[in-house]
Amino acid sequence: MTNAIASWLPWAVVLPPLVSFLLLTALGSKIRKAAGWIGSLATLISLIFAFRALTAVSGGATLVADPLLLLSYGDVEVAFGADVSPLSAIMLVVVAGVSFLVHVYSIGYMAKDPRIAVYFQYLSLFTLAMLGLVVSTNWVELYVFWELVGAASFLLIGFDYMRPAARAAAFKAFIVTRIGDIGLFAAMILAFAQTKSLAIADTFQAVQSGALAPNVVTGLALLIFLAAVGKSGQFPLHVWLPDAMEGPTPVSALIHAATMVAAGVYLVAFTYPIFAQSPSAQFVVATIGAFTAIFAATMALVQTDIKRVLAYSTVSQLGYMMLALGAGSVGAAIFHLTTHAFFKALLFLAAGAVIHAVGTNDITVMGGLAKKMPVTAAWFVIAAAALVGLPPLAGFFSKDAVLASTVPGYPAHFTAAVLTVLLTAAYMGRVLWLVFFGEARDAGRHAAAHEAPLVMRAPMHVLGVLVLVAGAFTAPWTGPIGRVFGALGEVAHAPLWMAGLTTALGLLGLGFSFLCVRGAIPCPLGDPTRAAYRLLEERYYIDWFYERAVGGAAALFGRFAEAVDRLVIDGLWRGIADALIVSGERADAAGGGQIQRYNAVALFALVVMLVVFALSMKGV
Amino acid sequence: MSGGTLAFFILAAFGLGGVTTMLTARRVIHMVLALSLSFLAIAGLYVLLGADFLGVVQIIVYTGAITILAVFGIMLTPHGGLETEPKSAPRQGRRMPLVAFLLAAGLFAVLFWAVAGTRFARSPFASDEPVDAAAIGGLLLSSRYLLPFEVISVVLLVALIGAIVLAKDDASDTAGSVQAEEHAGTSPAEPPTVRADNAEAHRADRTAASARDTGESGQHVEKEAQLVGAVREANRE
Amino acid sequence: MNAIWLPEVIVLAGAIGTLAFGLAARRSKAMSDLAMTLALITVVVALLPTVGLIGTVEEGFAGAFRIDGLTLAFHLLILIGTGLVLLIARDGRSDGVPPQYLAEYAALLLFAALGGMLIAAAADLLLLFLGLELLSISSYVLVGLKKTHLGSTEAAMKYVLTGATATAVFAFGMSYAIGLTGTTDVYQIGQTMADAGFMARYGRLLFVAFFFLIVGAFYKLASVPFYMWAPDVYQGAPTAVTAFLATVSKASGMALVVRLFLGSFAWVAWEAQPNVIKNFWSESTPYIAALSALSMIVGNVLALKARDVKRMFAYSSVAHAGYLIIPLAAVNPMMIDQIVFYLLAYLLANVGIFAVIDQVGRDRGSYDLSAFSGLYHRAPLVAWALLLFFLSLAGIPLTMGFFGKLNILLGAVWGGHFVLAGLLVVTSVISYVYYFAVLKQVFMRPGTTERPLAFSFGTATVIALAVLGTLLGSLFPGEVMRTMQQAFDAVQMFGIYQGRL
Amino acid sequence: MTPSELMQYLLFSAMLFVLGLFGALTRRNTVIVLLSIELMLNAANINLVALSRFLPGGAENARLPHPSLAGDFSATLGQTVALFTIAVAAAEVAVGLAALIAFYRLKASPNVDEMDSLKR
Repeated sequence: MTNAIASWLPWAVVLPPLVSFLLLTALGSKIRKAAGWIGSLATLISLIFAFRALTAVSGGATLVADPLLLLSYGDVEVAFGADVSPLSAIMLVVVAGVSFLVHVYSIGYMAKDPRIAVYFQYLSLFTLAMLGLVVSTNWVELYVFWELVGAASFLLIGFDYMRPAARAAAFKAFIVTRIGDIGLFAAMILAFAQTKSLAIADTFQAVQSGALAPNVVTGLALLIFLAAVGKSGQFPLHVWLPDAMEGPTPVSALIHAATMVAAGVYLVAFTYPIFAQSPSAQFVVATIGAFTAIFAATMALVQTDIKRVLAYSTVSQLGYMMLALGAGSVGAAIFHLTTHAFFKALLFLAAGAVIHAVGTNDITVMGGLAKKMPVTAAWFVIAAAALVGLPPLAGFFSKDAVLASTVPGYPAHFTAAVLTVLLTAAYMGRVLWLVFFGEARDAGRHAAAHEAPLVMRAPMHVLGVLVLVAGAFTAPWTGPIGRVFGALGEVAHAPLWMAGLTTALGLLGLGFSFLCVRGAIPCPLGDPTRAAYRLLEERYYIDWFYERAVGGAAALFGRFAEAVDRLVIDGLWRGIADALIVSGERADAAGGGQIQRYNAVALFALVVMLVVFALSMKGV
Repeated sequence: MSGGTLAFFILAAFGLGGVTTMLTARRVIHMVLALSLSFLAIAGLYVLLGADFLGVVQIIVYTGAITILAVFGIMLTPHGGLETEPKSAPRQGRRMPLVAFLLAAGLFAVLFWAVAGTRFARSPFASDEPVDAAAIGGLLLSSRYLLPFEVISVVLLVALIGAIVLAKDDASDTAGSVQAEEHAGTSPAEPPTVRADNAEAHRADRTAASARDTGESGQHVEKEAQLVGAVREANRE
Repeated sequence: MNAIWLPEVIVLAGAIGTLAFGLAARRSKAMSDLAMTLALITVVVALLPTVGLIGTVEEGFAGAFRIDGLTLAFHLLILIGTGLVLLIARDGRSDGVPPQYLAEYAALLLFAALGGMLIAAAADLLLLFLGLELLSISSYVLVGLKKTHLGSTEAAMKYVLTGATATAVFAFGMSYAIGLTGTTDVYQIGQTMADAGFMARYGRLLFVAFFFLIVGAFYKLASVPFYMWAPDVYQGAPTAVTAFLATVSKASGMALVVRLFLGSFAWVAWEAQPNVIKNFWSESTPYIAALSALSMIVGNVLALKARDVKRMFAYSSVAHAGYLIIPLAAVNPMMIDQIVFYLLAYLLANVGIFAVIDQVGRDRGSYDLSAFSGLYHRAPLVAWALLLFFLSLAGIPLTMGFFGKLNILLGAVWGGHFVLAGLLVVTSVISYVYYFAVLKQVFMRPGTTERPLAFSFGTATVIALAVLGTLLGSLFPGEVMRTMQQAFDAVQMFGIYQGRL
Repeated sequence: MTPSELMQYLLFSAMLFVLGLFGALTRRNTVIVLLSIELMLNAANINLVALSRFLPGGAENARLPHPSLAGDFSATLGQTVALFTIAVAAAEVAVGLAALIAFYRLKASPNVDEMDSLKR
């Protein structure tokens, strides 16, 4: 790899969406038709360069681009640079690839929306933010793009801002992920305070050389993980993700399949050198991951909204990735991230086509759609099989890689992960049987159903082919692209018994749900009146609890602001009086804006400072 | 007790007595007179400190110009016919005097702590000779203090313009014919011009600060003469 | 010797000239316009020698007047700010200011700017005081210029009474500082204090003097708890004057604090007890940090409740004063650059916003938040500009204001002030709420009218220039920062400690 | 002048300052408030004059690196600064009274506690 290409190639990946964003902003609504094509083209260019970068780093090298922006504050430098390592190269391809397909799909899906130009503008912004995040070299740069990802997803989830539900979901996502963002910010400050440098590489170096105390390293790792928990919807900050389904379906595909949620996994993988030095932090990551995997899968069992099922499934799969990271296998995590991006995006796009066709999200009113939409049904079945982990689809390889990575030191986690396979098969089977097979439950909707237009089908074909073949040539132990995964670190090869076990469990789950849906056997969760069902339906009451807590906090804050107001203008005044006079007499009702009070408060501050000084000062 | 110390205590007593009278008086005009007594006592202290020139300036500016200005200010802004005020402003709340007292007491306590706790050492350059006014003039003309001296003249110019702009009654320019006639004698543009010229001229005057202020209060007299007439009845009450 | 005093002389001459011209041309509207233009030309002409002086380190008037990086940076800030404010004032003359006072209006703005420039250039405590007074007295009058509006005259009265108290407090502190050290020279005061035994003997009184001086100066900065005049005065004053107070006046106050604190007090160290070395900086830091923290919290929280936009910006300016004070509390080598860069970002955004407030307020006859509803449909370009300004003020990433805050944040962390750094972040997030409340009106609320809002030439120019500056600072923050560091080497102000210059 | 005499002056001025402050915080008539503030400024002047008689050169061993500063360090300096303060004080009173007249024209009250029309 020559340096010449390295100096610009990373920027060539990142900048096209910026150009398209600026272009769409400048042209505005004048170019409704062309907006989708501009955005798609820009993303395609990014994708092509991303592939070029992937081949460039397949040997394990790293591309270091010239920084575009260099601020220096004395000795501290903030460089907006762009590095592409094997890890980030994979991520670039995944992000640009899925983003491109979603762009194309959206041209069809959003065709009738009057604000289509704005939609693509947001989409470009989002793609830009994700790509920028992946190539970041500096804590500030990372944080900026991290926030930008959050802001863009806020805009996209709330795209349909006339609907209260969309607004609420957008705000929920914003607030919840912000809790995580504070973690990243604190990590940045901690790293800067410890190393007096903002370059991420310097932090890694300090961590690896043992210059930082073990507690600091663990703190740093956990703060970063907090950010990842927020973004990747891990327990207990998973609540925003299902609600985010209020956004347009292609956005769900983009955010919940390939990119935003994967950002958390990527962040942990990217900062893995820090985690590697802290076994306790790794254990936390693995535990949260495993718990989230099984926990989210149970909630997916009873959802009736097709997108919500997929959303909980995403949370569950992200738990797998975190588990792999915690177990020390970056390669397995990123491998699963990649295959998951493909099959989950496909699931969403297919679900979008279904929703498009029948005009509802509710799986209980669908049924028998396989006849009406054979292509969509076929791809949905294949993607679901990949999600369950049936051979020889992509998910089979990656899931087994994740499971294999936990075998050495995490037996309990392994058990949970295996059980999750059964649950996954059960809820996916339920969706399959309810939506595509059996009788049509709503004749009117069924009659109107039709196959999606070509522009929406084409991305599904591409993703479908990837799901079919990706496992074969991206598995770390095979194929050219697989080698890049291999460069991320050793990926354990699943033994045969494990493959057999997961396949058997998957088939068992599918069969069980088939019988359930047909009513052949009594369903443990078939009865809405049972406590277990209620518990899952209400999502373990966690959302309810948060809403109470947040609502209470908001009310509290409102009262706080009011109290501060009273305190500062009138109250401070009375406070002075009360502090000085011990008397039951109430101060007179105050008119506003009294000059002499202004001066009294100011001089009170002077006196306080002087008295504190007089009391504390010795030897002057 | 030396004569100087005795004189100090007498003057200080007058100074503080004036302020205390101001703080306890009911009629606003009494307050002003009490304060002018304090200003006078302070002038005496200046003389006692060998600052004769400063003492003279103090008398001219404070007991002269500012007190008169204040009296005019009070006469021009009559309120309810009787220029008295209650112990404290009702809208401030009854606690204001107590709080202000405690603030003042706290501040004084700290200042006392700082002053009384300091072991002052007399500088070998110190002398008890009075300072010659010419020396002050010399210092003002020295290269270092020439600039501040120029700046203070600008400050006074701005104050002059500002006072005119704010105090001028624009309504009378266009309102009644009587007032219009009163103005007819001097073109509307003229008074400010004259003043600006005055200010320019004064800049040459090295002992100017005080003189300018007397000049200004004089302008106020002219300017607001008609208003004074209008409010005279109110003051008689 | 360069004519180092040329910018000041030009501004003074321009002010007097404007005044004289206005008096000669009273009653004629066209001529009154010319007075404003004359003032504007003065500012532009004064900018030339200021730029020409860049790189100069020189003293005049036997050390009372000092041109160095700090001076020139603040001169530029003040002149640019005044020029933009004059442009707003030129269009905003129907904003209640009687037309016959336009010349005085323009001249007083110039006089106030002159006061600020003198503060920036003064190395003499007496001159600092007089510069402060020139600025203050001009501002009092400017605030009260809408003579037929009760709010304006009341604001002027409030400003006078609080300002005069601040002056008295400042003068009292000054009397101790000058009396004890026997000199009016800022640096000389510091050197005298640094003499062996001096602090041990007079330390108490000097600390008292320091507190009095800081309080007097912080009144001008409108930091908590010396801010309470600001909401009333900002609300009552003509909008252009409000813009002036929020930007130029605050910048001048900052220049005063920096010169006074860093020039004389900060570096003094003494042996408090045998083998216990103390220094002024670390002893005074807790107080300054507390004032900064209070300003950030109180300013941002109170702004949440404001409905009047000018009042909201008064509280917002209080919060920004808090941000600006952080570098003074946090010791770090780049503190002056942080302050100047932040002031520039703040000035550009604020002047731009006030230009819009002025135009919208006059159009709708109200400064209530709702006056901004539907602005996007009435003037889309201006709405986008407004968005940029608000993002910059709020410190949203990749805007100039963000980089300014980042500078300050890094400085605070560098100096070990994690609490201040945290508060900076948290209170910035709170500020999103009220900034976005305005944006919500602009972009999302239907207005009562769809009539396009035409922006007059001056206002449009201000907005365009502010957008340009903010974009420059947002896109090339590194370049701007580097250029600033080279052109206005802040270290020059400490040249005295290696020989006089 | 002895140290105790100096202390007398300084304490007197401190007293004057706090009494002026008290007046400025409690008096209702704006004119009186302004005059109280004048009193505070007068206190500063007494400090200046008294200190400059006692410590005209500051600390005895002050270095004087700047030639022009070596010149006229005497009681003269204190009195000169006091003159400036007097001039500033006069300017402030003038503007303050003018502002009061402008305010009075609209509200017909000289009282500080009635300046409360600006909304909170």
